[in-house]
Amino acid sequence: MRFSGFRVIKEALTGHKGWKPLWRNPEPQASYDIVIVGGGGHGLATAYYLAKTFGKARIAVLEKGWLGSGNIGRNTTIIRSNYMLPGNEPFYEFSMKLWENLEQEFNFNAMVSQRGILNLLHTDAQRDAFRRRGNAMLLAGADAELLDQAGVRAMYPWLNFDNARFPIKGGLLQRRAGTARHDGVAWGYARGADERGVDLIQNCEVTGFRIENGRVRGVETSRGYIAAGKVGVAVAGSSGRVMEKAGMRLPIESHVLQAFVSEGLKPTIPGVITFGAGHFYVSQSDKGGLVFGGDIDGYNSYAQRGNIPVIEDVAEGGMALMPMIGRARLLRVWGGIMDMSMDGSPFIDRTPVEGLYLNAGWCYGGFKATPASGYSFAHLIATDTPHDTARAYRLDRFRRGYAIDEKGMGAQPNLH
Amino acid sequence: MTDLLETTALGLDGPAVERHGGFTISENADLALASLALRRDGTDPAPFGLTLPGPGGWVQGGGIAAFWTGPGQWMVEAPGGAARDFAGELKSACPDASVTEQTDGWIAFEIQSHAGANAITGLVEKLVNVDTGRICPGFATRTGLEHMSVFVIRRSEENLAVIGMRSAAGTLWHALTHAAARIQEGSA
Amino acid sequence: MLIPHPLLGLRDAQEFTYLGDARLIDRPNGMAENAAEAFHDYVYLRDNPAGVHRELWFHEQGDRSWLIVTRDTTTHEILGAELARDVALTRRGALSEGGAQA
Amino acid sequence: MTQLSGGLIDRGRTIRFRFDGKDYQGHPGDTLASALLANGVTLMGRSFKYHRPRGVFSAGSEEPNALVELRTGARREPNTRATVVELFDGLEASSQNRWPSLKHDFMAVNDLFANFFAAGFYYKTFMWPRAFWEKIYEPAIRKAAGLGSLSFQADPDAYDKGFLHCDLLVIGGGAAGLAAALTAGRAGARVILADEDFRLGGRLLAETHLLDGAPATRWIDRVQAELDSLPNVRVMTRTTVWGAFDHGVYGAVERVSDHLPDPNGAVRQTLWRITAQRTVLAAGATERHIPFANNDRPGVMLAGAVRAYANRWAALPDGPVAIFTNNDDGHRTALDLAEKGVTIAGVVDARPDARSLGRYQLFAGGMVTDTKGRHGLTRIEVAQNGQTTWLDCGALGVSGGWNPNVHIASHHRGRPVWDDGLQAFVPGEGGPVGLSAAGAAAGQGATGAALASGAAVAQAALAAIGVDAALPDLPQAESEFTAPHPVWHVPGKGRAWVDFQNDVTVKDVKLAHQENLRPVEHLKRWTTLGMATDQGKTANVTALAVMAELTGQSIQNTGTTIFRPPYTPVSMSVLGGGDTGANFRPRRLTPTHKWAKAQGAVFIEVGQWMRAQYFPRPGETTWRQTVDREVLATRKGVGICDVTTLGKVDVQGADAAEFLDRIYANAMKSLKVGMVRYGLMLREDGHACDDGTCARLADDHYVVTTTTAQAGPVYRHMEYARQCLWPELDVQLISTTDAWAQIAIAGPNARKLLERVVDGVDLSNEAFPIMACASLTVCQGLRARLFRISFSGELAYELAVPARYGNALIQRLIEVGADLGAVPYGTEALGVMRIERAMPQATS
Repeated sequence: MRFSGFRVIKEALTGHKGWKPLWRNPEPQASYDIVIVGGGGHGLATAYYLAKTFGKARIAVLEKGWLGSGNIGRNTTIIRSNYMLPGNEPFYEFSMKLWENLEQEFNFNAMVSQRGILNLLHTDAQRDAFRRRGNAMLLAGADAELLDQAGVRAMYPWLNFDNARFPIKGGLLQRRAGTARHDGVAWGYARGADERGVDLIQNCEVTGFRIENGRVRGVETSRGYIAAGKVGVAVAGSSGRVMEKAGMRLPIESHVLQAFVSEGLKPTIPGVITFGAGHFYVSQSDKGGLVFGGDIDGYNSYAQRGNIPVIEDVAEGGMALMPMIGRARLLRVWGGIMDMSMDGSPFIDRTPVEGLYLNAGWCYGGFKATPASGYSFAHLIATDTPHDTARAYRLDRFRRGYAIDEKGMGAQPNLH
Repeated sequence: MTDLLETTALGLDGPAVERHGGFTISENADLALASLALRRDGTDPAPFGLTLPGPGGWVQGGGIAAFWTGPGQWMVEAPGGAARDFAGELKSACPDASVTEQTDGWIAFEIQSHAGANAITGLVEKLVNVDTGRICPGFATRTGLEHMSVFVIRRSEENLAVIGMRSAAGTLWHALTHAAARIQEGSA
Repeated sequence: MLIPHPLLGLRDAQEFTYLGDARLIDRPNGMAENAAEAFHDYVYLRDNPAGVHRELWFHEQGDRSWLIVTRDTTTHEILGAELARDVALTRRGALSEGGAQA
Repeated sequence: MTQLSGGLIDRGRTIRFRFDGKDYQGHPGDTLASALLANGVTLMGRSFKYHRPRGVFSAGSEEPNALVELRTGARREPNTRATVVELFDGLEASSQNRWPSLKHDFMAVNDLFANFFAAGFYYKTFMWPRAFWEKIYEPAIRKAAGLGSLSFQADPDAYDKGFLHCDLLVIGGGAAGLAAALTAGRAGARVILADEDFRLGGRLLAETHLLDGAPATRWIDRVQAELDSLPNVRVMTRTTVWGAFDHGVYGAVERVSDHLPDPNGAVRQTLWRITAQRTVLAAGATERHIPFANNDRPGVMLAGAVRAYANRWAALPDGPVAIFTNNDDGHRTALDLAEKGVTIAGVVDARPDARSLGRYQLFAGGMVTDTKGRHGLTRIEVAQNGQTTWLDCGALGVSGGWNPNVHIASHHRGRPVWDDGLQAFVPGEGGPVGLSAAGAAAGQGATGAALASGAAVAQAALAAIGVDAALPDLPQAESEFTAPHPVWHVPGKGRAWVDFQNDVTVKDVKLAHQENLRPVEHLKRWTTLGMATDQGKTANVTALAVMAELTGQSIQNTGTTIFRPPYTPVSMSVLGGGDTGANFRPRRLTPTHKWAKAQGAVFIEVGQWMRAQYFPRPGETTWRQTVDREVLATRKGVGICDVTTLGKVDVQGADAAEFLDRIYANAMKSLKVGMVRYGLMLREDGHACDDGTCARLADDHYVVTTTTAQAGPVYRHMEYARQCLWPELDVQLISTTDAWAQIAIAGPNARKLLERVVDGVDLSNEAFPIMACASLTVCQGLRARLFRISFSGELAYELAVPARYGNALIQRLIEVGADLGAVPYGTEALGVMRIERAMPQATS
């Protein structure tokens, strides 16, 4: 069913009787050509592009809970391509370009909104670093502008400029960055995949892999064995758990990241602002809630909840940056599990097991990568060659000395 | 005796003393500090006859005091000894131990309550996450306070010392005076 | 979170800095034949279990002790904490008795 | 308006307040909502999506409708529940999400097009042309959405935070909570009793039950007096425990002066982090409603709220009151109201076998099927045995049963379990360790049961931590709880609201089912159910029961969405604590800061430190001019720079040399006493992570320096190496960064200058060569350390003295070096000189 304003009007006038399920609830078949483990954003996008772009059929997505129940349903909705390193920036810019046409392509309004992201800077050293990063972005075909203090003031006059511990001296602005409605992205991909015959199977947990002679044959699930020609794993925070079943140790730690939303407010913050010195970033959703976050809690966790020091730390950062939000109230805090890699960058790669592919290590930045991640993973699974922009995301890069370390923190996952 | 003049940790010519709420907070600029750490085969030292305390403890006697700072490690205080080479004296007294001058590494703020012991408890609750039930006279610990690392010592029912990094003295002074003033305002 | 410090009792986890997998105390011998391989695994592959995890915490805003804390990563329940130095010494002792340490 | 006798308000005093520009009067004990009701105001707000007129729905923090902007100017506080605002003199509030006025709201036009705005409609349209989303559609949606607005001014009030520790935390001061606190308090345990209301008693305050034959307030007052007298008990009213965290840590907010016209500089709210060995959750229960067509008119309220307004605040909407219920509790409202002389229009009881408990008209097996009244309820339609009747009434109390407040018990992703007997979710497994629920929160809603459960649960909790507690003597209470007969909504054509604030109707739930968004999380996200400021406290269970009906699944299997903190919204100001300005984070000053400031230095942030970046002189218009001068002066004469911020670690012990040999990439064992060596540290992955110098003061004593930024991490790593990697080595570490003021003296005249301050030490090249170090005295006896090291390639030294003398020393050096061309230089000139000499730059 094609969605349109006309269709909305027609259904409104006829009692909404014509709306069809967004996707089917198929029973799992005995075998598929390709099984994607994980019905989150990346898994659904992978299935979508496999079917749409790479012409693959007989695909299933296996989701242990409900579609979109992972980090795609629990993030701060930011999309951007403001990275510095050559291993990263072309990939994220590719993602940005996919975002820009996403909704028209899959006929679902995911509310992609290019309202701009502003990274604030406070010192000369930071200005130098941002200038360098901006140049790297421009070289990769992205957009970047370095603002001085007056430029920041013109955009956000109510930031704390005058009595600040970290006075704002400027910022790096990417106008094409912004936000998207996270659930909408999952649903759009799910619907698009379902329309192209992909079986989206919910409440189906993968409990093991059947591997024979170094080649994957299928997956054991809570709903029985499913044979598969190829298996792609895209389970974000569960990567460690799932890949352990395939006998793999990953250069990944699982950490909890908390995110926050305020009560709904009339328009307050037009774009996305990040305040690195205060461990705080914020945007406002279309419903009016201020959506914000900060650092990860910093200890390994699969518990999907965090603790109070980070809540205070983030709120302190917010109040220091924009004291006018003081009378707004925090409505909800949630915690998701991040697969923090050893260099802060992801993996889209084959594994030592033939036919088994891995998409993981997105740290807390996986949402913005969703389209490119899905596309690149589909490319890899379909053609057995990496997509051009994702060539660097190899599992063996540490062994080869090719870490992609944007923050320069080394092998300490909780610092990325 | 040097002819250079001292500057206090707060950047003043003399120690700050202010009353906030029911408390007097004063900068203890004369306090000499030296750390003392056991060596592998060293004997348990008793500097100047003082038996050193265990974890969480602070003791005084013979004109000095000491508190536990870590396994096999203490900070020894000599009130009024800042101008002397107290670390040198301590090393002579405990030749088997590692001694390091710490006098100017820290700044001690002494807080005296004029409203009894409960006021100290009320202040501690606003400053550090340590069970006030444990902060009895003779208690000392290192903990976090407003993103700083400090030692908190209950010197007596009505006296508390907060010892922080000298370089952050201004921030610590602000935090202490602010909290103290609010205790009064809140109970007024 | 509260960390049960073996010497100081329950302490606010905020006083600590987290390092991770306690296997990091078993640093490979840099002079060994397979040192490169061993260091790759040591540096980049950590235990990441969903369940009981032994991990290193540094009491940075406290007594400067490194602790090995045993914690369930699915519930955050803490099952115990030891001074890392004690653990390391015990392992050293065990190793040298076995004569394995070069 | 209907004003009643009695109530817990002090009629002896009058409080003036203002709502939407109009003046009203109320009394101490009133909330804004009760005072508005007493003044005949029933229209209090507008809904989120359709801008439907709405009145107060509840009498507590679960309120979805009566949201106002409280106060004015910089203190304006949007989305404030009128039901929990304690009335104060001069209070000003305005309605929100309406234009131009609450009565005449232009955006109410949305309601006419409600059919177009069904669940999820915006995912299906607004996609063409692409550029219109950001330019046209989204701004319009954003403007219409949201509720209240911020003032865009900084919050002027003061906030505080603190830490409390106790044996037993009791959350909620109603019957169960008071009994629990009394049990624990008498046993000598350290108890904190926290309640969100300004008066203890919880639901007892809203009821007419007798305890031991007397009004409940008499027992409450007696218990409160006893608790107040116990030094081991801390009673905290106006305090909401909003979240459970690991290991018995709870977040709570105390509204210290929110009930005052002006805090007058005192703290407005305090954030408490409470560490409790054990916790009793006695948070009560929240009534649920039964959706029927047009059930959202002002005047349609929860039956328990109607009773609360009548009993506690002596106020009701105008006109007769009707009740729609599926349980006995609805009848209690009718009984209490009738007792107060209120006309009961009728009690509609969905149970076919319902029996009347008093003298009012009963519609057994009846349903309310429609309502009338644009800005306030005037009539309801009742269907019974296939016939419909219209009843005139000004208020309708709806009771669909009570949901235990399981939120905090579910904050650790513990899933509540469905109890078929109670027809409610009760706390399940996996909740916070050490927390147990009591009273209505555990499904023990009858007063007698709540009292007994509070005491018993507290007793058990204390036993687990080794405290013996006796059960206290508890008052006799009437028993009044009956489980509801499950009726989740009234079938019909009209729109029946489930979630009032976000305008989610039964039809929206059905549409979500039709479009296969059936898992409860999909239902929530597709329809926005439970995502409003009340987090669906009165809506969620009802909606999921409707979904269960549609899917044929059980309610247990349908499940709830995840409960997450905070229980009720918490102000950003109080979470952000006190210092948000210049003291937001610690600032570290160098020992020469005072002097540098007096010289007009420009400072730069390096980590937490403020360092002098350069020292402009009159006539210099750019930083470049200044830095060039500083560099040239240093190269020509002598430059002086404070380098205190470099980290310093004192390393001692028999194995200090061996230890440092292992810590650095280069050898340190071979370093001779009295000499310094440059050292490089590597991370385990081989990257350089820090550099500095290592000075050997004695065989068993070194001082090493680190970069400014890495001082903390390097020290941490050294302790790690000492304790974890090589525990067998005899080595002791301590940071001395702050202890010594360290001044770099660089340039051809450096030695000459030093000779003027050092006490009788031969500094000749032979006696004190490059990389030499020594302990000595300066300025007549001041102990000092001298290092002949250079980071700018010049003849250079670093001189360290106890930090308190740093300011005087730098002043002295400049003074006595005047004829040698002594100038201060900052970090910028330092950087220039390092680069010019190709010296390694500190890693960042």
